[in-house]
Amino acid sequence: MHPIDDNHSNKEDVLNAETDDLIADDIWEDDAVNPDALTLNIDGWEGPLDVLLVLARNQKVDLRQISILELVRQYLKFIDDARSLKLELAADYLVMAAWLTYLKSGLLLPKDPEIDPSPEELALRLQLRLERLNAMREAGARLMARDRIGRDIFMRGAPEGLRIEKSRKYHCSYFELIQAYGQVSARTQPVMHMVKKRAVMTLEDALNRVSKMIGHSVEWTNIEVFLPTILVSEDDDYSTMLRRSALASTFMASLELARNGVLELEQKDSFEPLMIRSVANKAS
Amino acid sequence: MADMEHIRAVEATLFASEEPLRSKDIAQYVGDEVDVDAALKAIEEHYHGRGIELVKRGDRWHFQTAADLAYLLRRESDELRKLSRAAIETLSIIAYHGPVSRAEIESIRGVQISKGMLDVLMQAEWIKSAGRREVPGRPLIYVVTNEFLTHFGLSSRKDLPGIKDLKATGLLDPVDMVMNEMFTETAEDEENIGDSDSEADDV
Amino acid sequence: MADMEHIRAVEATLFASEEPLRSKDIAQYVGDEVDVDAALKAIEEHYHGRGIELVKRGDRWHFQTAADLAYLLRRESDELRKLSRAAIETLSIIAYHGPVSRAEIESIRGVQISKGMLDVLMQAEWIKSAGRREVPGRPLIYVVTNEFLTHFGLSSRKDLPGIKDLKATGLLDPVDMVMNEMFTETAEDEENIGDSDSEADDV
Repeated sequence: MHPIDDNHSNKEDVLNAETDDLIADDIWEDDAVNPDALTLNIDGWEGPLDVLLVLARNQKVDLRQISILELVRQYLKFIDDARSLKLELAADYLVMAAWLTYLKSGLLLPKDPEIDPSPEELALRLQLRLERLNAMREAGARLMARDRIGRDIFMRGAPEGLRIEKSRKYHCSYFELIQAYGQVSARTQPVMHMVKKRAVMTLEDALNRVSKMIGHSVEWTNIEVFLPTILVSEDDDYSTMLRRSALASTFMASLELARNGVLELEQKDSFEPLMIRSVANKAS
Repeated sequence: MADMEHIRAVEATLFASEEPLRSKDIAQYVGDEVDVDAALKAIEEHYHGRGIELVKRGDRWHFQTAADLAYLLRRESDELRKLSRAAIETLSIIAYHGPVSRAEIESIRGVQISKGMLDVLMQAEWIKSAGRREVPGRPLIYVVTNEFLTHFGLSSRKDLPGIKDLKATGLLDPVDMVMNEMFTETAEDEENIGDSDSEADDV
Repeated sequence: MADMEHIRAVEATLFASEEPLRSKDIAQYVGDEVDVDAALKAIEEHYHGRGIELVKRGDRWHFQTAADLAYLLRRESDELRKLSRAAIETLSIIAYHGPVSRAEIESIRGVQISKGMLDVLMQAEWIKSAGRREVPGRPLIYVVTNEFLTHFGLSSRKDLPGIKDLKATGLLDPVDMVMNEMFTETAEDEENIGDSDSEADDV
């Protein structure tokens, strides 16, 4: 009437048999205190799980075979003793006591399938936790017992030391240097606004020129013929600019001379060559 | 067989170094033309059985006194003794279970760990944080360091005392996982009390 | 021949020691039954020609890195860095206009120069200070060094191209056209810019 799985069923038998199996390591023997003495110093414990583990190990069996019921009994006694001594107990100790009381009743009472998780499952869980904590405790002891650097094993006492001295080398190419200077110069020259002396033919010059030339021109003649000849062949900036200025001035001069009845202009169509001829000639 | 001049160079570099060096660190000193790994191997062999030995801890190499001579050289240092039981346990949990979060350490120890505990271990350079666990709260997770391996004379975490057994017996698996597995397994073995489903059926 | 165990003990003791030890100091560690001197002799021979050697200074023994390998311990590594745009400009101004004070450089660049800039150029050994300008405040003045000339393959500052040359190679092109035209058309300005030629004569 007490359905317990194989892991648990023999627990009490095993306990009663009081096997002499000792837990392998003796590092922690100091902690294997008489349970009755546990009450003397509450501060020495790392929480209820710690107390439980020490109690469990005092059963002197493999942790997989501890009696959870016995463990509960011991823990509750520990708490009672502490209380009777009026020792301050941290809340988590009391919570654990309450929980274990509940677990104990669950394990003792006929199995109630409605209870989930089952008391056996809770007991197993507690046992697994104790096993894990115990494993780490033993591992810690073994770790600390190893031959350790600075205690058992030594590195070289007075190493010369290694040093990589980083020397920074800067990279800059000749091109970058020159380019940078070019840009500094360009960027920082004082900005000067200067009215440039432009290449121009004044209206006055054009009037003189056209007036002089028109006398010889009896037929319709392209206005460009009246421009200074040097400008026609040359193709540099200066000539181009002067040529445009001369063309404009010559055109203006032509208009002025036409107004005065000296010449007449004709253009067959937009953008066609502008033709001029002397009025005097036409009249003759 | 590595060139003798290369061996000498690697040997001198390791010997002079104040801390363990990786193969690539050594290469920085001795030059690229040296086959550092071959030289290390030759040196390791040469020192075999001497009072000094060449060892690899994690990915770093250093010379140290032979372990069996500890009895001659042993010094009790206060610093090494100071580690509390709580600190030792915490360190072991990080070593054996790492990477672990603080909450995971606490769940194994059954108590909260004090605020300064991890700081102390980090200050000793035995643990370091290794990012965050991608779970709600994104807790920091911790692992042991190369310095830890060096200090305790471990080639790697696989070398931790008893870790094979602990793994084999599932003692490094979280309780929840073991419980799940146990109850899934037992579901196949007829009715077993562990299996709440079959229990329910029985009634 | 000394006993191997004795040799190992002496070897480890010397290795771990923070200071050179006398024969009798070693004996305190390894025990009276050990013939320390014989062991030291054996060790000295064993390390002959290795990267480590056992040496005696006065009456004290210690291990040290083989003298011919000392160069390994202080390795220089060049870290190549690109000079910043601002630094290159500053350098070019010093090259063309030097000796110049910091204030003059700033007035030419039209921007303040950071404190570290001249340090970097000095560290690179491309500029040096050449005394002080005898004006109020007596500012330090800077010139380029011989290292600078060597680095850039110049035999003297006269080799630096004048503004006319820069223009010919299109180095002034990236600047906006208005500026460009100004250099093209205001012939008298070229003398201002190109006066580096006359300054270069001073070098």
